[in-house]
Amino acid sequence: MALTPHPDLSSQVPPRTDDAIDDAALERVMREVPSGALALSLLTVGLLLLAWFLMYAFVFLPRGMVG
Amino acid sequence: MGERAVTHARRLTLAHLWVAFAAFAVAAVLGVWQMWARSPLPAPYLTAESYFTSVTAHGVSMAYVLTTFMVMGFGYYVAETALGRPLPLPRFAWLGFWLGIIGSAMTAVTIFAGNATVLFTFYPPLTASPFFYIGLVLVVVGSWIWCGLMLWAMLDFKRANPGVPVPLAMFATVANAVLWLWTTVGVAAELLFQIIPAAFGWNESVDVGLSRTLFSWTLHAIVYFWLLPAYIAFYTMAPQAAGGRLYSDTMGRLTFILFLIYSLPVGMHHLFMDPQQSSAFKFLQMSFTALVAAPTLLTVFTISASLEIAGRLRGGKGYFGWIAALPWERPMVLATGMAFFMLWFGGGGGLINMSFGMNAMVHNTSWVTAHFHLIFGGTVVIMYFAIAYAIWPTLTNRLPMSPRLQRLQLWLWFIGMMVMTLPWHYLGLQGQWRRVATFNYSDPIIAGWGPWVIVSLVGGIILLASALLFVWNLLQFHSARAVVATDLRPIYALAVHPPERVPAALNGFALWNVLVLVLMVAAYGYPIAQFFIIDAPEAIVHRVNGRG
Amino acid sequence: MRADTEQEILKTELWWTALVIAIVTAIMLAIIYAGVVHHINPPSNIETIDPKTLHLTGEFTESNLGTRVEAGDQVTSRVVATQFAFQPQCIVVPSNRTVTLRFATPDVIHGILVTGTNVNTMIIPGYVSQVHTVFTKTGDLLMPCHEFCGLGHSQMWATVRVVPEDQFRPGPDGRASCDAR
Amino acid sequence: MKPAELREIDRPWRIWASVIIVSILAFSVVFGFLVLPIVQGRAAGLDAFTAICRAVGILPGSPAVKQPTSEAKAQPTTQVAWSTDLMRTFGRRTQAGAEIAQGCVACHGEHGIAADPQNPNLAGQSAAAIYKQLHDYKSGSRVHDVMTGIAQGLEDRQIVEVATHFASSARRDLDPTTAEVVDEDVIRLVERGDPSRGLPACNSCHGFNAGGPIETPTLSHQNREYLARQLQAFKTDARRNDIYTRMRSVAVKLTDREIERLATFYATTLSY
Repeated sequence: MALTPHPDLSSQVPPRTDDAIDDAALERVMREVPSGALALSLLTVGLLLLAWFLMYAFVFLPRGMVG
Repeated sequence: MGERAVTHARRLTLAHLWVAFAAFAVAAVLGVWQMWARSPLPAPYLTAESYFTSVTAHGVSMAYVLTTFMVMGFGYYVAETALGRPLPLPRFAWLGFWLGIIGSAMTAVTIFAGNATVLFTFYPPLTASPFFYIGLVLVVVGSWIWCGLMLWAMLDFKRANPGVPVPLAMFATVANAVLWLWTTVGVAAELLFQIIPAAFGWNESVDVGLSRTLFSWTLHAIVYFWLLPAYIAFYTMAPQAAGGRLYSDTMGRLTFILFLIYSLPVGMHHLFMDPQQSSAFKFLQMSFTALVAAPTLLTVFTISASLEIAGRLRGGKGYFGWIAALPWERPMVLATGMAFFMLWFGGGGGLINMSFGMNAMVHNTSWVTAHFHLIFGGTVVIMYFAIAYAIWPTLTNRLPMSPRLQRLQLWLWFIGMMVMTLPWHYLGLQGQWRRVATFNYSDPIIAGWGPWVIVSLVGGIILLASALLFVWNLLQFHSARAVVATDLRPIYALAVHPPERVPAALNGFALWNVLVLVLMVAAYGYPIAQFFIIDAPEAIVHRVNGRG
Repeated sequence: MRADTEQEILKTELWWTALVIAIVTAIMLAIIYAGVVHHINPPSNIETIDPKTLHLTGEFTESNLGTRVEAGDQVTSRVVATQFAFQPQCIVVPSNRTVTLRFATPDVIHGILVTGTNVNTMIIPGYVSQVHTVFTKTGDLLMPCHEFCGLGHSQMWATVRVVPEDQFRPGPDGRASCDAR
Repeated sequence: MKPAELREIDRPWRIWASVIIVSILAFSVVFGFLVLPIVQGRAAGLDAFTAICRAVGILPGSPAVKQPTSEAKAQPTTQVAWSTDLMRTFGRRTQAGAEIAQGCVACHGEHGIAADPQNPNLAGQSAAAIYKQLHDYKSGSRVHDVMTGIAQGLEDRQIVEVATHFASSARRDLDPTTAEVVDEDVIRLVERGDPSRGLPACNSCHGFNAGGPIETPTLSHQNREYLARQLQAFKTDARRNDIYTRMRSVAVKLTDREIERLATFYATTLSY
């Protein structure tokens, strides 16, 4: 069936060749992966832990003992 | 793939998902009105009864109808597309669907007749009309049929393909089915042995400590039942949508196994502030709760790495350059990014909730409401949207002309959720409590909360706009011009190293069921048995469906 | 494709897992620290009491409610949470002194928090809920019912009046009430 | 792959998974069941055994603090306690109930509808509410020149029977000319309460779908004068047989004008 492609349409349904990954390219990027993911995860999880400890030390403990 | 008609499983999926999203749209309207009622602005139709009727309907629609039908519908889709085989026993699937419909309708009628103002988490010794609970039981029974069909489909595949790993999407779906079977035991026992007999008037009293403990069994794991479709999308759909590969198939399997194990023996963290459970068992379950963070943190890394592959393939450089290179214009990628962003806040709040004595700081405050709206309403539901956008073309063989409105809808949802829940976190820390129809804004402390409540109401209005736009977007698929089915790309991601063989432990659930049993006996054995040992006093039933 | 990197990937994942475990452990240690050093536990008190006869016998009859200084200078406040009010609706307690709050209900599930503090407990029919705490800030604190208890839940709250220790003057029977001040 | 090979690659998974899970369980038990209670108990002056028993819930109290003692003395405001047996006995209308009700005709009317508006209508009233009040007259928790004597002549079983009898009688018809008078302020109080005064909606206990206290009476179709007088009695502490001041705490916040309007509302409005 005829289709008038919208410029944005490729984002929805890319032709199958577009995203086909050739092994050489994959092997090339796999030399760097996952340095970026590690950096991102460390940063976010580190901030998470920091936020937890800030709440613990500056909100929770000052509100006093219960038990 | 070739030209293909809409198969049986796809009709099933469409039916389930439309029910899910219809309930969602209704609940979104009610949610906004509830926030209006709680704000200093005068809201129409507000009475004590109308408010709690609305809260009950909102909770039931969002937490039981939207989720159960979404999980079931998506499960049927995965069973067919990931296994590449027709769904076995589709008649039983339709039976489950109609049971769910009848149950939902029965529940809805009792709620809107004003006979079920007990919210979706029940609160015995308050009891609603028995048909409220029976309706919910029917929904659960329908979902049990789904669980059976998912297990059946997987075993069928294994028999036909000995030694071949079950595809990750299906493995995860079955993990959810197994999880759900375990999960529903607690609430089923509470409803069948305690609440429904009381609602019918066969019992005049109820052991509240026991019923709360049984409900806690269900109360946390059910959240993971709702959550897993989002994680299935993270692992099996987002890397493909971004144009990359899944970093590790093994970690995907492990993640879903960890969810199965650690979402069950942890429910008592909802009872931290309850007198009827001891601090030692609360500590025990807290330790397991802390470990529920593990599969999420593993996912954060594995999915980041998978997206990094895509970003680098598209020319991204450096530690963070790959992020900018990702195809953010694709709804699945955009939703995944937003989902993780909301997960950071929601998960951070969750880490505080589960921290034993620290729970006292926030228990039953708006903080908790904010936490689960961010995780469920944010992370999970935005992935439900993305899943719908990803599979609707294959369900209808049609495409809308532009995904622009889809992106707008996702952005509205994300912004609305942040605007709504960040003030709730703050207000919760100030002590704003939950499940309240109206606040006393003449109290100077509470008056200071007013502006923040109005800000969150604005967030709610944005969310409603997004919810309606979502339904509009889905309708667009049905009226759009048809496209050739061969243009539809496969939606499931390949792993960098697709598994050729996996140990039985990563290809089935026998071992993990044994371990879950061990943990459940350790975590819930004595805490349930104690009610029979100490002969706990019961409370007289208070019926909300007419005095009698 | 390279054949040997599946192992590499799993090794990286294993390192990340170790880090995750370390993070979880750090949080657990902080919680254990709060328990060992500050004696912070969730309020757990498996002390049963029959909600059906709560008002007839024992310490939660109407005339016994409120704050009282008992043996060993122990300050104890007894409050009943009922549909849809606390009895009494105001309790007075001294600051910087260990206070024991005891709650019970004759009807349905309730709960309380005291704003700005860690005082928080559910009130479950069948059990005495108990919170030991030390209030450090003086003034009137809001103590709402924070658990859905029926249609009147929204209008159910009480006040905790924290007074400096030298202004805390119980009567000859050891009782102290908000009205007396 | 052969089954033997499969078992071989599966074995380490089984072993390690079990080891890890059992270790976590052991860690939790050691800290939650032993270390925390013993250390906390020592600081509170509790021996290790007591502290552990408290931590696992065999003994009441926190492992971190001494349990307070009670010097309380009981002074109940009512002798009525709801039990499952009592709740089951309501609802079975008996001939005996009808016979006892004959003694009520003079003040409460032949069918439980009082001719004198100072007296309450009993027809259609909740059985639990009638039972509670009769029992309170009998025990002296509520005092009335006539009712105290009558109630003292009734056995507990008879009180149940007469309460059930009136509960199943048809309610008073309303005067259709007054039924449509709308009083917005009162409807607000009835349906929403007043947050600024901590007043719950009347409906949250007295509404049809309320789920409030068991002994809550139905107010609609009641006599105006009787309602107003009782609200005043609660307000001024003249009547105090409500359990835990449930009604006194509300009435004390109402103005005299509101009491009058509420009484009129319930006496004249349909469907509440």
